Amino acid sequence: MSFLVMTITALFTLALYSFLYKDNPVYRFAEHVFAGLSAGYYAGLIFQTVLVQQLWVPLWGGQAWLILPALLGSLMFVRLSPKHAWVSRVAIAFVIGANSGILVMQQLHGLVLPQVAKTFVSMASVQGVLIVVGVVCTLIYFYFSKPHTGVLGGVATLGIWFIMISFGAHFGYTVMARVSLLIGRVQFLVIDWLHLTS
Amino acid sequence: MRGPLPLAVAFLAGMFMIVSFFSPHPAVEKASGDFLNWVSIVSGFSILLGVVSIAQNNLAKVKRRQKEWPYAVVLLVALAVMLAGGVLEGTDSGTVYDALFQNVQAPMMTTMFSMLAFFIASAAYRAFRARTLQATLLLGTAVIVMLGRIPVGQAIYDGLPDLANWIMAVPNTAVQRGIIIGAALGGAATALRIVLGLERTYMGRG
Amino acid sequence: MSLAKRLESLDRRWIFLLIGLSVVLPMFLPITFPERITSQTQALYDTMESLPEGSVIMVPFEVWPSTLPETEPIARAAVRHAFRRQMKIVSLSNVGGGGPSIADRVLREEGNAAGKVYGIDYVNLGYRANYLAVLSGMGTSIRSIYQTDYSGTPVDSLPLMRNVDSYKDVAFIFAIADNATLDYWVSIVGERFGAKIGAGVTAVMAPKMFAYIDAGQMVGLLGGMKGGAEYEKLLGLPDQSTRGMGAQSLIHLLIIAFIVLGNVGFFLSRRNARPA
Amino acid sequence: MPRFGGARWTPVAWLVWAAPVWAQAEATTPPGWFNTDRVNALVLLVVFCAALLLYIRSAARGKSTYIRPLPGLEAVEDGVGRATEMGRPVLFIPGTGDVDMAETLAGLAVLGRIAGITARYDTPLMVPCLYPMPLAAADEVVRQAYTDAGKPEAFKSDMVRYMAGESFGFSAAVNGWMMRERPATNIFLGEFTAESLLLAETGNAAGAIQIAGTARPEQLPFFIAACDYTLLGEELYAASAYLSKEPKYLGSLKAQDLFKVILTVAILTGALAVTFGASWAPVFQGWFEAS
Repeated sequence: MSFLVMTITALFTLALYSFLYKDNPVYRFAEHVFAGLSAGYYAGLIFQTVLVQQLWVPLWGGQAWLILPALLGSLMFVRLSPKHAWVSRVAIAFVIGANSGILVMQQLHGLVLPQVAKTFVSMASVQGVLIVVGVVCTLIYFYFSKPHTGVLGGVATLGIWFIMISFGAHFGYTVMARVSLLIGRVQFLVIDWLHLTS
Repeated sequence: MRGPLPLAVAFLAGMFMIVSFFSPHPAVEKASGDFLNWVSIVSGFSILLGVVSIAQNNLAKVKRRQKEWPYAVVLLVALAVMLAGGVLEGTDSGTVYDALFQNVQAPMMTTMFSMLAFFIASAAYRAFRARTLQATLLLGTAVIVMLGRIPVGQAIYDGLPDLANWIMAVPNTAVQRGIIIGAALGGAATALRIVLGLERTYMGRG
Repeated sequence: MSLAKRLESLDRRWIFLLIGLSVVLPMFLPITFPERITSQTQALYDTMESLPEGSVIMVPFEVWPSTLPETEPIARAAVRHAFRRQMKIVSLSNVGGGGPSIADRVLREEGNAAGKVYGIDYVNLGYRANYLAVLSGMGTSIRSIYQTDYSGTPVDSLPLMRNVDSYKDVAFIFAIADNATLDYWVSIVGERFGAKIGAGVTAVMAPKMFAYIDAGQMVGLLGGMKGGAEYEKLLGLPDQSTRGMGAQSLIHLLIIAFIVLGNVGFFLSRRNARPA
Repeated sequence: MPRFGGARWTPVAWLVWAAPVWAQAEATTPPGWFNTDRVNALVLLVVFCAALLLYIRSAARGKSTYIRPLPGLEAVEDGVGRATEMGRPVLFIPGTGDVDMAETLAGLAVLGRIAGITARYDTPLMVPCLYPMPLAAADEVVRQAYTDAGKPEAFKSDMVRYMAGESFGFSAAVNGWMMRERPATNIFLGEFTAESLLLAETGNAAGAIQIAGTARPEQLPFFIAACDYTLLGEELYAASAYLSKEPKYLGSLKAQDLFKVILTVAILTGALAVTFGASWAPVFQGWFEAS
């Protein structure tokens, strides 16, 4: 990558890092360049994939039925005029309705059944007991129809302890993730850009 | 006609997806493949709509000379350049669009997320307090897992990495599974309400 | 000002400076640490080794540009491992914010390095809107969703795609992901269409994946930069991930110290506040 | 209150009546129309759907609407009280997600209740929003709450503010507003990503009582460690169902609770069967095997 291009990248990187010192115009400039590029990226990508590759080329290739989703899709833009906004609801309902139909079975068949089936583990081992007890206590903690008192309260308390251990582990992993990103960017600045070390 | 039409469309589209889930018949499979291509196409337009509303928003800010309107101009110029590149030249490697993405947009997004490491460190010092038993349990496990994930932890106590991995593989697995099952029931209820026409908020007040 | 008060009101920019230094300094003293391989990483490596040479695998790039320092080394290790075993790669991305461009760059760079030819050894199908429609649609036929690849070339003119039109024609799916799209690869592509799935994910995503691994819905997992470093060790190529572990260790110790110190300050100030 | 007669009922009645009959008829016709391996998924779908509809109907009639007290929710009401006594504002952020996110809708439902309390006691209210659609929805919710409380004139348009920018730009702007106005109580309910950390830390520095709630597991640890009360995952939806009193949310919650009990019993039965090597254990597990 040419040094000039790398310098441009490094300058934008430092402009964003300036936010650590104080929110300033240089940071705001870089932030708005980023917001503009990402919006433009979506527009360019959708133009090529949907309008050209999924509509224009196949339509000329004889798939005439594709005129229907093209019309339905352009109905979305009617939303911009408040008076006729309801027309765009048909297009939104078409997408959200189809997505919801997929989601119903994805959650019940793809998640609930396998996760429940794989919890039928032998409780002869400590690990087996902890898995079964942990799953049941977590489920019962999120049970809202009865107050958490008495036996139910005990199970729910055990549940929140399990949950806090899991969230603690999650916290540790998240810290590692964010630190890795910082190391990656500083490696770019120190090694790739300034060649201070290998 | 305005009210029930979208509901009927949502019901038919949703039911067809559920039926095609259960039916391996070739005719149903072919029809569902083409149908899903249509859904993908219409979804693409909704993303375009999002971009148009961002552009409208910022154009209005410039026209009315609202506070910080010069930044809106910067945004609009960047958007226009990226869009023109993508439309005229294409989006794959070797284009202006791809060069701007790889060398400006992507590194900036990585930089923004990398700042979180700074904020986590300052929050760890200024805000993460063992106020309650629960928070203490959380912070204690976090410290064990963090130590177990780095070689130095291994030096402190040889069994630490295995302990950290055991915490992930047993108690964490049980909790994640409990949350997955609970969330999936909630998600299925929401999706069913939409298919059966009991839920309309997703259509917005627009 | 009492110790507690001074601890409480420390300006956070000192903390930022300390973190910045602890990232830069380890770079000047390249200390590498022995990497202990976790079972999830080993399982993924063994699965890739067990596949017959030259089989077709799918490597979806479900990543945003924001997590590249974690996901790119893992993606490169996966692609390199596949090319080393003469495997063919079909790639795509459902992330409209940059996924297809990242896939395109990584595949081209690794492909050129390994002397592989686009269209014969690897293909990038690019992006289509709405991952639910895409993942479900490809189950019946990939061509119902993708009639062209990322640069618009018709799929039928790509030799690699000639006998590939559904998940059944793919031996394994090695997903690279930093967001919840992976849950749909597992629950739709895995459960409904029966594909075998392994994944390289960011550390933030890893904890949830253990539930899938325990349930056999996922055959292996690489968690964050550490997972990448382990996989690189198994492949015998110390690369980006391994170099970062020195700084990783230092910052983790620092953050642990901050948590402890912060709570000491908290308890001191609470004890002072209580009536004598 | 959705009526259960007329147009709305017909698609629902068809489904509940047709599914078992259709499935049984299908099973006997030559295989190919119905994947018999997935009967367990069909049974789960039909029973779950029936439970959902019955509970929504009974919630619409005012029955089965009990939800256990949620500590985070009580803290919200006490927090607004605290702000009123101290004469300082309440800051409410309905998350940084858009209106198509379930968490944002749940956050807005709670906002309606809080705006009702701040209207009654004339407590200043601050509601920053990141996207245009949640901004419009929040504005409408607060305006409605002030009119319902009989104080339409007390509603000031700058209570609900549009704070643009990416996640850091948004948090920088909100943090600035927080340090200037010094709210006594911060409430963060909705979908949050990276900015959860920045807001909670500054809120701490500003000396506010903080209550947060989101469904995303990777943000919850930060809220738990930095805030005084946290609504975990589904508790956010329970809170909005409790406050909004919408039958469709109450009914859904009850159906989900019923299935949590059913699945708990199934898990214990299955695990015990495997533990004691019962002969029917594999058959029982087979019922739940997804294929």
